[in-house]
Amino acid sequence: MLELHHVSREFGGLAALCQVKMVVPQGKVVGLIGPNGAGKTTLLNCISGLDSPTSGEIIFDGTPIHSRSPHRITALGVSRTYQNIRLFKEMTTLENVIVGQHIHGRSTLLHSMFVWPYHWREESRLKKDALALLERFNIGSVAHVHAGTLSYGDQRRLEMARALATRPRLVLLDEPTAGMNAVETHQLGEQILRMHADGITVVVVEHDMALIGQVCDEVYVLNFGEMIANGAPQAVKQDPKVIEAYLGHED
Amino acid sequence: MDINVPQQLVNALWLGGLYSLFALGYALIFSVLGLLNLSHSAVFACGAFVGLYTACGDEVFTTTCTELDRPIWIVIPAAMIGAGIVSVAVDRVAFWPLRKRNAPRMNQLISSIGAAALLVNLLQIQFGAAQQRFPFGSIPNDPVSGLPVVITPIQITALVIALGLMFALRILVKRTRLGREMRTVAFNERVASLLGVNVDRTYMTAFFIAGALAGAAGMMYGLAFNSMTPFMGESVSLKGLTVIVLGGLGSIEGAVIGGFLIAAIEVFSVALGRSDIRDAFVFLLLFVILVVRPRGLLGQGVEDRA
Amino acid sequence: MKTLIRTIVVLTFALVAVVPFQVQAQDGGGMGAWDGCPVPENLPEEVTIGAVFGLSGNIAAYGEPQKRGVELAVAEINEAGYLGEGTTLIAVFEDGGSDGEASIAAMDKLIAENELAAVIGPTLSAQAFAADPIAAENGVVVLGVSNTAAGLTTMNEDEELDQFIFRNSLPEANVIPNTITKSTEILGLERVGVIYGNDDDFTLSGYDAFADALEASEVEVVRTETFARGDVDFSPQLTNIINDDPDAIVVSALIAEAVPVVLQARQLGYTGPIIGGNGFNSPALFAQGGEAAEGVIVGAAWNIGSPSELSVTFTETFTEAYGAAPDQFAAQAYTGAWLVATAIRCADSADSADVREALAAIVDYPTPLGSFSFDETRNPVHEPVVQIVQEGMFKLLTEETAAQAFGE
Amino acid sequence: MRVAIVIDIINAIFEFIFNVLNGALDPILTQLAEIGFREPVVQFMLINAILGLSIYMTLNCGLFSLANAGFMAVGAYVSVILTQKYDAEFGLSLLGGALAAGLVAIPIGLPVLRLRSVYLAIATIGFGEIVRIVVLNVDTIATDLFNPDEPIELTFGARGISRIPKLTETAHLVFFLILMGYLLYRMQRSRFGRAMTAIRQDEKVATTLGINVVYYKNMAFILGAMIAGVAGGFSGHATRIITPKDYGFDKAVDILAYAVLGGLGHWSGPIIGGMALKAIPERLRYLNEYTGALTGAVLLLIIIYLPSGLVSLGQPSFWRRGGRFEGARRLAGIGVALIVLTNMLPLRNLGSDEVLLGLEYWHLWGLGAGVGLIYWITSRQPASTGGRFSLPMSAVTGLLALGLIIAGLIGRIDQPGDGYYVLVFGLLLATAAGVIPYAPQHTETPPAEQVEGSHA
Repeated sequence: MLELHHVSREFGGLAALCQVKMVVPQGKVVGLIGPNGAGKTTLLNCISGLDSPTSGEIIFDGTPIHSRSPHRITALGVSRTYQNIRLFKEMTTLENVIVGQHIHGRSTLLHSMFVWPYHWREESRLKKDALALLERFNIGSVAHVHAGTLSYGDQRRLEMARALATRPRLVLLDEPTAGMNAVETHQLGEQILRMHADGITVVVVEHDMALIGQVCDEVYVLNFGEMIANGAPQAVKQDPKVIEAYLGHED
Repeated sequence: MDINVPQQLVNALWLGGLYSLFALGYALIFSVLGLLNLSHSAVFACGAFVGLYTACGDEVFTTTCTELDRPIWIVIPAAMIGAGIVSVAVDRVAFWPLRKRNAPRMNQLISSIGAAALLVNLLQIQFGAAQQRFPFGSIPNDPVSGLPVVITPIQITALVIALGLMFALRILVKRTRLGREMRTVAFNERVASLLGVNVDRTYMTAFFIAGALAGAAGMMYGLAFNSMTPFMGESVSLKGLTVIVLGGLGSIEGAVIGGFLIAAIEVFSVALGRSDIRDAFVFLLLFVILVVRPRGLLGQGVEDRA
Repeated sequence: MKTLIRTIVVLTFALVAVVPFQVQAQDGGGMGAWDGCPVPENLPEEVTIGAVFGLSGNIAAYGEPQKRGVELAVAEINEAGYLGEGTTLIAVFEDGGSDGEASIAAMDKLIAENELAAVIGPTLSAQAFAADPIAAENGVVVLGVSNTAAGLTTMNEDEELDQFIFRNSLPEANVIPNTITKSTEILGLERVGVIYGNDDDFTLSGYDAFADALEASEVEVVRTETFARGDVDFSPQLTNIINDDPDAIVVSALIAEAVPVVLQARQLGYTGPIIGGNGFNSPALFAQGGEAAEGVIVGAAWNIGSPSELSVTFTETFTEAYGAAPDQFAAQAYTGAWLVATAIRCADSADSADVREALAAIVDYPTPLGSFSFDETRNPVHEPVVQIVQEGMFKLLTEETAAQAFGE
Repeated sequence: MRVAIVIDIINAIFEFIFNVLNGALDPILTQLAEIGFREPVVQFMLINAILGLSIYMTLNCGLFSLANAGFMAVGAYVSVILTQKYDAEFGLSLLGGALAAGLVAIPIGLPVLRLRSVYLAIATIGFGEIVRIVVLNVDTIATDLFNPDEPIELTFGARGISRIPKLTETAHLVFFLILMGYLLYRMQRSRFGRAMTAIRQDEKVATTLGINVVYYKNMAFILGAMIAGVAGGFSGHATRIITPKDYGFDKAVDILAYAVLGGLGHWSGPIIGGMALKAIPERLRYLNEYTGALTGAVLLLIIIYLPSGLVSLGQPSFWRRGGRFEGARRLAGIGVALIVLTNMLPLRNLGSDEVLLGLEYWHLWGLGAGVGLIYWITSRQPASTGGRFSLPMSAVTGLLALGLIIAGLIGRIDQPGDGYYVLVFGLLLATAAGVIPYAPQHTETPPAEQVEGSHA
């Protein structure tokens, strides 16, 4: 589904990513771990199009996407969340999700101006879908609250709901459990498994090994921009290179 | 139609000095606050009029001032200090309340316009809208003899002062503790205050220096062109903007180089016979620079600064 | 049919206007003692005239002297009882700002809130184009005292509306040909350089007039340069012009730019004549220009050094009242107020329609500007002057003064 | 033939609409005229409102563009030339102006909209100046280039185009404004508008949600340009003369001020801001040369005390946030500073018989007794102070102003922060107006007494 070939990203001579190779098979949940500053977020940025690799190829479903603009990548079926939550704080929870459905709407300015029946139908359809998504993440009760006022956990969940609103085939989750307690983390793990069950491929960047163990089929380990190991979660944990990379590290 | 190249070079050089002098303060405020301070041109006019009042006293209100009450070497520093104080007051009134609550830059731009309108109109109420000048002979104005080109002492003075202040400012920013503090504040206000920098005082100092530079520029304009009105800053304001964009927003050397470059473009578009679209060249350059290289000639990558 | 009616109306207007008021000043009558019309008897206690001048912003440099000119005239008129015993003339001022919108608002407000005999102003020609139709549509006479743009008094589609629009400011097109012929004659000009402000309607029409007059006088223009309003440095343009070694530099500028142009031309070593238009006609020229202004030739509608009794009295009283010498803006506004008052006196009515007719009938009226009449398109007719700056004063340009200035 | 019928029908419809509107507007205009806003002023206020909407279009998409004055110029010149030279119908000429402005916006927008914040602002300032210079010189340059027998006269340079027929009517403006208000109202609730809001709030997230940022930014820019073009057409046909200097840098910044002053929280903000910025100087007109200074001060005060613009006055959160008295105290700050200003500036020179805020000066002190009441009302039920009094409008404003002084003073005691602004304001003005000595040449006494007087 997603293949990265020799992807490098340099910032003014400093290599954030170096010849990264990665294969994410269709329908799997793949973990991406590594110490802070290993280049995990840069990698996600390159896949989602916010950043482009200095060299190498990123192929999604047979289509090279490393030089595409982000909105076109999203249209192909890639969606993501952010490590530091980036919601539209001045919009309501519901509106955040509806914005996420942008590519599935067709109504234009003229439609809405002349109150085309088509526009109403589309609006109510989008709203229904969005509410369903909110229910799925248990935040339906705060649908009409400004996103900026939501609790931290709800904001995290809303971000995932919004990512799913684009109806992606591949979801990139950037530390979805940061700042969550064990119970919340576990619930989130179940949400990820539900996505998996729906046939969505997931790449999840995490520090929480419990979650990785809970959801991932395969784990990649990134250290100083280089992919140092990959394999099943249990196997990777034993890998001496990984232990070395994490030496002295809490996780 | 041949061109008097040496004379036009002199024209360009000293006009460049004036533009740079005006743009220095503009650039300083931008580098520290990331703020376009459109009241800079009003402070500039204030400087000129503080100078005039120091030089002539109450006489300026009634008639044309005919002789200096105080020597010129007192008048210039007085204008600089006066403009500096005005500049700090503008900061306190127009920017500080907004900065305190992290208002959008756009609001600060508008409040700087409000401050400019207030200042310029106050000047008009006190001094009238008609043009004023420094007394004849405030500074020797006869061309330096024995040269193939016409160049007057005031032109040389303006150039020397512009370059001198530029070097002084450069040393201040790069070498001194104050300069370090300014750069830290410019980088990140919160980090600076965590590092023990008195952020507010740094802003005040920056505004004072910028104001003093504007005051010096105002004095040089007043002395050189003998035509001061409360509105004298208006036409320079946009030129100054072009200058700092060309040089690189917030870069001090950039402001100077930009100043000379803009002056050269203006003078030579006139010299080549297109004085009617002289300003079009300037703004076209501004436009192209922004599209091609938004950080200007010497600017660092401060793309996301506002 | 419509045209026919209109023609008849216009003709009637013209007839009515000319016949009963064809009066001229008597010999020896100064301003305030004009006995061409009897002392009016039917005027109310208060007669109001409006004035729209730019009093805020940088336009105040022109609007302020205009206001003073009108104030002075009104004070004199009341003191002399010019409108008859028990009748006071009141001038209501309204700030016309510096753009069309503000002048429209000012004119509209003035007319709505006052019963006006006439309006004086607005300051700029562009403002007049915007605001004068409002006065005309309301049947109020408007007298421009500083509008010099071409076609101002014939701006409306409807000629009847035009009948209400007057001006006493001699357009550049009347002043400049005279200036050029006279200075060519006296100084023997053959090649000149021209510099003008190309972003201002006043300086641009000045330039047009200069260009035409120079062509008519067969003077070669070796170089034409432009500047923008608010510019302070003119050395590049002047360097170009001086480099071509012209016999004279012709400048179309307002006083704010005129002074630096003159100063910088002299600084660059140019000693020949500099010729300017109405915009130069301000005491600021030699007050600010000092020695550099010597030898500057100014074609204008009014000469501050004019020996005429009215002009001398005006200059003296103005200087005494305001502590500064009047400029042309003040003189024309002062004259405007007197013209309006005269029309009110002659019409013996404060009704604007009557005032209009009386104003149109003014012929050979003695004013500080000279002997003054309106022509059939309500434009001023009087002799323009050509002056030269000498020893810090305006003097009339003659063979002698020219010889003194340029040592020929 | 068919086309003619369609045009007739359209004309009839419009005629009907404007008749209805005129009927509704008449009493309103009469009322407005009574409080000093006569029809021409109302028209310019409405044109400002349209301009406010045009900049709202771009700001709502996060674009800090100052190009609208330039587009206004394009619209004004094109539509005026259409009506004057080609006898086009007014509506068509407006459409032409809008299209021309939109067409110009396309090649400008594509390179420039990549820029952010201040860089975009400066680039668009450059664009505006280029437009102005082109309009100034297009005649001479075209004549030079094509060298025709007669000089080409299109824009008439600095002379401007004069003798424009006055076609703009208040009903037209109201109609267009309602139309645009409706458009924006619909837009905010549509896919299109949501995409723009998303871009303003977080461009990067918006793009990873599949929103084509470049497309929407350009659309916003073009739509803003077209609205500005229409405003230009309206203003040209209202002032009867257009000159290039009407559309310079000052105008560009003015338009931005409409949006900031009114507030961007709601589409009505720029409308209110635009109208206020015309109304405030008009209300202060009697101050003549002091109008400019006071308008500048009002602008500053609003920015400082009402950071989210005038619309925030209508939002409950403004009154609640920061305690019960916060909103009242902010207004109080404005009041105090205004009083300080008006006292220091004009009244000193104008004499005591002049009016202040529509109230005779001595009334102010006489009405001091009502102060406590007013403060009480403003602090508790701020929304209801409007039309309850049977006092004349001017008395209410005066009372409010006076109440606000006291409120401001109390506010200063409550919280030093607020009073500080006022103090600094006072100090600045004291330096400006007090230290620099009073200028005798500005005395406003009529010169009659002075002619023989001792004035030297």
